[in-house]
Amino acid sequence: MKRGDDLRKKDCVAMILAGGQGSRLGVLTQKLAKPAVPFGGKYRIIDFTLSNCYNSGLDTVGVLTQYQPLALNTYIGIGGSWDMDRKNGGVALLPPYMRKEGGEWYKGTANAILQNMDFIDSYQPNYVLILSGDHIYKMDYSLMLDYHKEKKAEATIAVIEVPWAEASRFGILNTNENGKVLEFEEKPAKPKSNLASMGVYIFSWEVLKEYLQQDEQDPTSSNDFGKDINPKMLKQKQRMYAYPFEGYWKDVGTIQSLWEANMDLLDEYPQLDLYDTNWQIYSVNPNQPPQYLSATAKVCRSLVNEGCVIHGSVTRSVLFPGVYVGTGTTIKDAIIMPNVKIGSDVVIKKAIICEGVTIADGCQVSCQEAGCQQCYSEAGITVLGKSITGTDISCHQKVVRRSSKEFEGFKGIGFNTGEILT
Amino acid sequence: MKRGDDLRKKDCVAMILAGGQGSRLGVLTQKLAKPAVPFGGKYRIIDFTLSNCYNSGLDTVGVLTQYQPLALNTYIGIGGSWDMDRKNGGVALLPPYMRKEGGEWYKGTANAILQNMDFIDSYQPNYVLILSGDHIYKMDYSLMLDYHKEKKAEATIAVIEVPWAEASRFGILNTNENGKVLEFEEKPAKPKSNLASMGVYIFSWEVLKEYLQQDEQDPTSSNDFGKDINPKMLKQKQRMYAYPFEGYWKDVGTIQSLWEANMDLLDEYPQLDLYDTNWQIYSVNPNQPPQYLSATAKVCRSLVNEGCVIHGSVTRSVLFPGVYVGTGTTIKDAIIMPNVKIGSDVVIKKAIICEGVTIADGCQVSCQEAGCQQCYSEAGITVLGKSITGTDISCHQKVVRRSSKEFEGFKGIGFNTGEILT
Amino acid sequence: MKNVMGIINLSAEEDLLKGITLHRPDAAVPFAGRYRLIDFILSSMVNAGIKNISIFTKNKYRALVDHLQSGKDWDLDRKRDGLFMFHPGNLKEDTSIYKGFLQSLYNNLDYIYKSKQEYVVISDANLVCNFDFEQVLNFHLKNKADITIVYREKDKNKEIEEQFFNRGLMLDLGENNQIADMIEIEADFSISKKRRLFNKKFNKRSVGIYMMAKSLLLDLINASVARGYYDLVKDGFIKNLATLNICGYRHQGYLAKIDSIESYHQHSLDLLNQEVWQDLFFNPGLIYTKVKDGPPVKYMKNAKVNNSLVANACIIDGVVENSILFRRVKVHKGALIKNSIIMQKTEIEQNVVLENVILDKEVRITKGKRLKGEPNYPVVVGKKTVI
Amino acid sequence: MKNVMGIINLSAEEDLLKGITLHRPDAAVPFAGRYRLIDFILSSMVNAGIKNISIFTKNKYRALVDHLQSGKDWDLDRKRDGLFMFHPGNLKEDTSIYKGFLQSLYNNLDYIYKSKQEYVVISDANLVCNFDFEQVLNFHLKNKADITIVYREKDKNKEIEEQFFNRGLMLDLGENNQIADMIEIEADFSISKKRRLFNKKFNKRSVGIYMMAKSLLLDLINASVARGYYDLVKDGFIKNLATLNICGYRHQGYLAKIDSIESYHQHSLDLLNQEVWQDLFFNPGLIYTKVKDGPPVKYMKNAKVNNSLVANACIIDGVVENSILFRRVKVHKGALIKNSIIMQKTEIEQNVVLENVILDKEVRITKGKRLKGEPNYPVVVGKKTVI
Repeated sequence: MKRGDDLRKKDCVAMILAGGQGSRLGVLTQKLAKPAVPFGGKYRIIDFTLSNCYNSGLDTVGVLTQYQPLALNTYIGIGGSWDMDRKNGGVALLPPYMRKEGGEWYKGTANAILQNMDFIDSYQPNYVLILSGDHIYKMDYSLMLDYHKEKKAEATIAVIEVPWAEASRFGILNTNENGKVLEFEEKPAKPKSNLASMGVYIFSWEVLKEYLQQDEQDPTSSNDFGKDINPKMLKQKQRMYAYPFEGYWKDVGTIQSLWEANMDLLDEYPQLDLYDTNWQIYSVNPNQPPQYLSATAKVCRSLVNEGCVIHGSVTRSVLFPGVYVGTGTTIKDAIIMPNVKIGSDVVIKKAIICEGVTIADGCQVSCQEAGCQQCYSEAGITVLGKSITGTDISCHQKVVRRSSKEFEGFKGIGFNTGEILT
Repeated sequence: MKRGDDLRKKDCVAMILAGGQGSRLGVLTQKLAKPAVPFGGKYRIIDFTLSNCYNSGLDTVGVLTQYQPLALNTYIGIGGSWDMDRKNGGVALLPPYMRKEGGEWYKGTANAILQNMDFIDSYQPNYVLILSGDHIYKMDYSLMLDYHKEKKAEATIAVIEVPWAEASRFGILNTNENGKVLEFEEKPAKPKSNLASMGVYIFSWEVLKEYLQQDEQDPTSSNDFGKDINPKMLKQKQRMYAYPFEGYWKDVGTIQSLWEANMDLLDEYPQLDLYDTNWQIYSVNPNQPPQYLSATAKVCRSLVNEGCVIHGSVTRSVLFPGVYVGTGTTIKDAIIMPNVKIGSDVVIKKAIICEGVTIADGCQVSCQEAGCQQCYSEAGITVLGKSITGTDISCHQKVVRRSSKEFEGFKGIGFNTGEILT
Repeated sequence: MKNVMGIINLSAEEDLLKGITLHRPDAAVPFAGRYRLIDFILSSMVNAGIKNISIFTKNKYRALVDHLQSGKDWDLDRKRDGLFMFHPGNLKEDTSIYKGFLQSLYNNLDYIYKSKQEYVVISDANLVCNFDFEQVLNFHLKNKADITIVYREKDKNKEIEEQFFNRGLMLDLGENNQIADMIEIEADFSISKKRRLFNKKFNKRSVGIYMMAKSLLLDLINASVARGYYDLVKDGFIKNLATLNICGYRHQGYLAKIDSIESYHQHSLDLLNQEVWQDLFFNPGLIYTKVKDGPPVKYMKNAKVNNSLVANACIIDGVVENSILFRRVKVHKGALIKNSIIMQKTEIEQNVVLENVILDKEVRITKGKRLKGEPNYPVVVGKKTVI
Repeated sequence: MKNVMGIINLSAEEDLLKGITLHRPDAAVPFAGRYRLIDFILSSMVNAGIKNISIFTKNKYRALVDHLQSGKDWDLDRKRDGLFMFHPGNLKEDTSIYKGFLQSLYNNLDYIYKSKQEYVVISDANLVCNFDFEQVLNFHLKNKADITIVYREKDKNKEIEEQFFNRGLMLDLGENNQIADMIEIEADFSISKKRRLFNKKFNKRSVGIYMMAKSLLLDLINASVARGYYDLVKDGFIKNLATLNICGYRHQGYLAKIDSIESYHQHSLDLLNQEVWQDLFFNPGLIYTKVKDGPPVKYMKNAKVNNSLVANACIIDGVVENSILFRRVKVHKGALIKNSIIMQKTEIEQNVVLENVILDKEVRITKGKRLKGEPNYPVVVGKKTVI
């Protein structure tokens, strides 16, 4: 019965940390876990990590959830969209839970893994891959695993070269010429290297287990991989290597970086190619008819998804499914999330419009006052989380003044008023 | 766009309370939520409630989990086994979660529903059906919903006639001749009626919402339907009706009732018919070959599932998939859970043997000492949660003495030693 | 509509869409950027709550099997009922000759018998519409009809309408919605004869949707097949006109019957009317199809797209007008596409000019080439052609 | 085995199991209580990690399509690769005549070309075994074989073994596992001729599993079809024996080739040996089949079941010996069943006596009836018969 019994054994199990609140994304994550935030006209952020797993041949993935998981749970289900609805393995959603001794929330990234040791152990893996659910990149984890094995490492950390000028904003790893990690520096003032940790780790499971249990006993620990586990392992002379990754990689933890990552896709030849069928990014596919561009539409340098109807002008913007854009409307440098309905003669510049918002005719979304705290995010990006349907539009609503044109109220053809989000 | 937009609207949403620890089931629920406990040779307890939903035409079901949910999550997945992997609706697993304001565990049955109001609201239902995940019965909820509508009730509680002698063990409802509820009595010493609440409620959602919110403000409340919500509604003169149910119904919250409910299936014409294809109980189907009864086997008045190999004698017992019974072994009045391996010349009487346990040759599982606290449950049922492989068998291990025969250690044909469960 | 079963009939197909149906039945012809023809009637049935749907094919059904698979994308992968496909001649030996729709039904009589629904709706597969079957059932019950036939009345004078009313089953409607007489207009009737019949009284055309009690259908099948008759309309309906109460239900929303290359081309371009788009795809329900992974459409610097439908994963750097682009079409800089239908994975290189053309899947038009047809005679280019 | 694609060949089927294959191909014949024959080889491929599997059918494939559906129960419902079925004559017009396996492969050459795997394993469908394909691949690579043919050697003297070695492709194994010669023994050879061939040198029988590089298969297909040859073994292998390195791999575990009613009956009863049961169902992997909902078996007061296999949802109140009961069989009080195979949903009423019989699905044997066959000539009762 050798293989019959061994069926559940897996060489490597991936664990995706998807429980973070993502508070720096403000209204975007008010009712939504960060990994579930829409991205790139079609995807949710976690699609990239899940697709990387599938494309890397990993078929056993735990997703650790905690904050507002409903949308994420519904979205991921049993992983069919990423071909992970497998008999043996597949995707498991892992919320915190009650035990006989009571229950506790995930205290940190390391504690979240600790609380799910039983799950990992049931696959008797040799290795565990720890991933974040909020990075945009394409990476073949199987190559990193090969590297980990080849180096006979206990821990391997994926690193990317960042510009020297920015290195002080990252966790920096100093290595010897073989890639062996000698030192960690968290946001060093004077970085000795420009190799930044990507938050992608491979551990030999037996070794990691020990450290997790040790760490749990330490009352001063914040139970975090970057802050506690990895430094402790390094201190105790475990074999730790840096795996150099080349390619596009972006942490989309802030409004600005999220906006930038979307805009990056609009380059003529973007570094992250969504159209490459050899490393496809999978997602739940909406069921919408093809988009309709009317005789008055003008769309360029943009991504537009199915179900959109466009009468106006759209430049350097990303439109998710089911967006309606009225005649005379101008949209530039904007991200318009699913089912947003935009009336006629609206002006939108450098903004993120949240799912289901309705914008009445003649409104202007782009605050003119640079100092306005309500409308301006750090990066000068307006985030609109609420419909504009009335006449009482003020900065306080995170929305920006109407044009001088008479307000008429939005009447889309057959569209109902979107739900109010804020 | 009338129907296109209304797609998510549902007349009635079912919510199954599946978060209870079930501590009275002892070792059976140590690593398992009560609704996930195996039942009837094939099923898990929650299969009955889920199958009732499907057979009643309800396709939108929330399952509220909290205690040890991993097995339940893996088991239910997106509900394919109950044909509920639907595009619109289907099964959603609802663990407690963190919000912007922080998170809290489910404090009581009513609080669990309150915390998932957003989920229910997303279907804009007229009615909500509240169910328990730990009752064994077949019931057409659509008839109860018809009754609720017909009576124009705000709340309807399913009741079953219990023997007068036992009525004082239940929550009893006193009604007028039309079925209108006049009074609740929790375990009354002198019951005025023998109508016991089955823990199955239908509420008009808008009304329930108000009461849930009210109840949450009350610091003295235990946030429970039976203790708080229903009495409050009755006090405030909401229209509340009792829906009389006839048929088999059993709460399997104790070792004794669980054992009894299993034994009930072995009657020649059991009240609960598993073979009726008009109201089938669905479950996740194991993949095991047909059972093999050898030349020495003797099996009667029993339920035996696929993958079993039987050389011994089995009477009035329930055997789950993958059980091995050696030659010369006698099993009577027992429940043998999946993948239990039983050696030769073993005697098992009135016992529940937990999943994966191995019992060595010549052991006897049935304590002779009636007063022995370790081995006897309240009802004289031995629950064996741990393999017997060594020679140091004592009462302390919840296992009972070996026969006088020389101990030989169990060697099944090609079977590995089962995992130790404690 | 739990009490109704649906049957989709592909037997009438006669390769009317030559050129784009070489490898597929009409029902599997790509339409509207991401659909196949059968999606419309199948989704309409699903949206009406019909849960038991069978498809009776005639030939070349592999494309259809690939498209529908388990029916999951239409929510028809069910433990009870669901989607069934019946192919001719695979039940016993594959030597049997295809005799007609009633023979196919007869071969699978056990399925029809076992189905628990009381009513059955039978539909052709080549209808582009978002059809409300509930209204037909209500009409059927209210009129106590034995059979209800859905028809359209001529209401516009477009050329394409003319064609539509020049063939098929034409009805003469009497009082109380009852059909007084009907006649099948064959292709070889002279135009003057067709006109005469139309002007006289046969001025309503059946769209190919019929509703009746399942028991009646079983009677019609058994009675006809026993006599060696295999045509539902001629043998089942027309011969029983005297004894059955056959009613006509008028369909008023958008409906196109795709039965020629010209009607395919014209009705595709119908969708560029936003009202038709809205009606067809959202009202009363959504149209489902096999989902495919693919990124959004990318509009490049030089893109200029007007009055067009574009499906996902296209990359466009050229000019597109009054056209329909299926998934993964690439339009390079300087290319101009007008009044055309461009199917999946086609590549249009720089400075190509296309007008009134239909390109099948995976075609490649190399730099600078020009193709031009007429609206009533579009140029059709077969699958995988390189020009 | 990510680098291997699997092809299951149903073309050789010749209705050897008359009586239980009227409505199904051999591959879809029920076996071992809850399986169909094809489950064994299909599961073996899946367990070896083969993810791209195609099935080339010949006729009557509806039962097979119903059984396999999307391949979900074998974990083959995949976004990339997965399960493919190719039926004869549905690609172009359905008038084409079935010419042979190579023709079927040739008709679907694009699928084989497009598949990304480097090696291909081809297997017949009527093999009952839990086959370890990884060992064959290792053997193939180690021996630098062009083609590897899996064979069995005669190792027992049972009657059934005799039959097994009296037909099919017989091999003469030379040095270094290389096949020196092979011959297809036809049914019409005289017994003495068969014996002579066997005793001489052709004493190993191919079980019908072949491994080779995909590129070689493509060459063999193209070369043969171009010359009008359509048989893989005769035209592809035997004719190229001189130029190719064809090796023989000896299979040693349990393997039964079901090619007659007697072998079906006998090999079914093989499973009553617990060692065979254990080997076949667990080693090296599990055998998958279409899952069905059903309660456990219920043994009533008078049940006495010995040396038998019983599938779920049976209700037994009678005596059963040396038999195999499929799902949902009911055995009433006083009934006696011996050495028999009782398929799904069959009902055996009171005081019935059955010995050496095979009852197809949904048969009903009424009170007190008796049926008796011989071990080498079992009585076969067709589907839905009432006796």
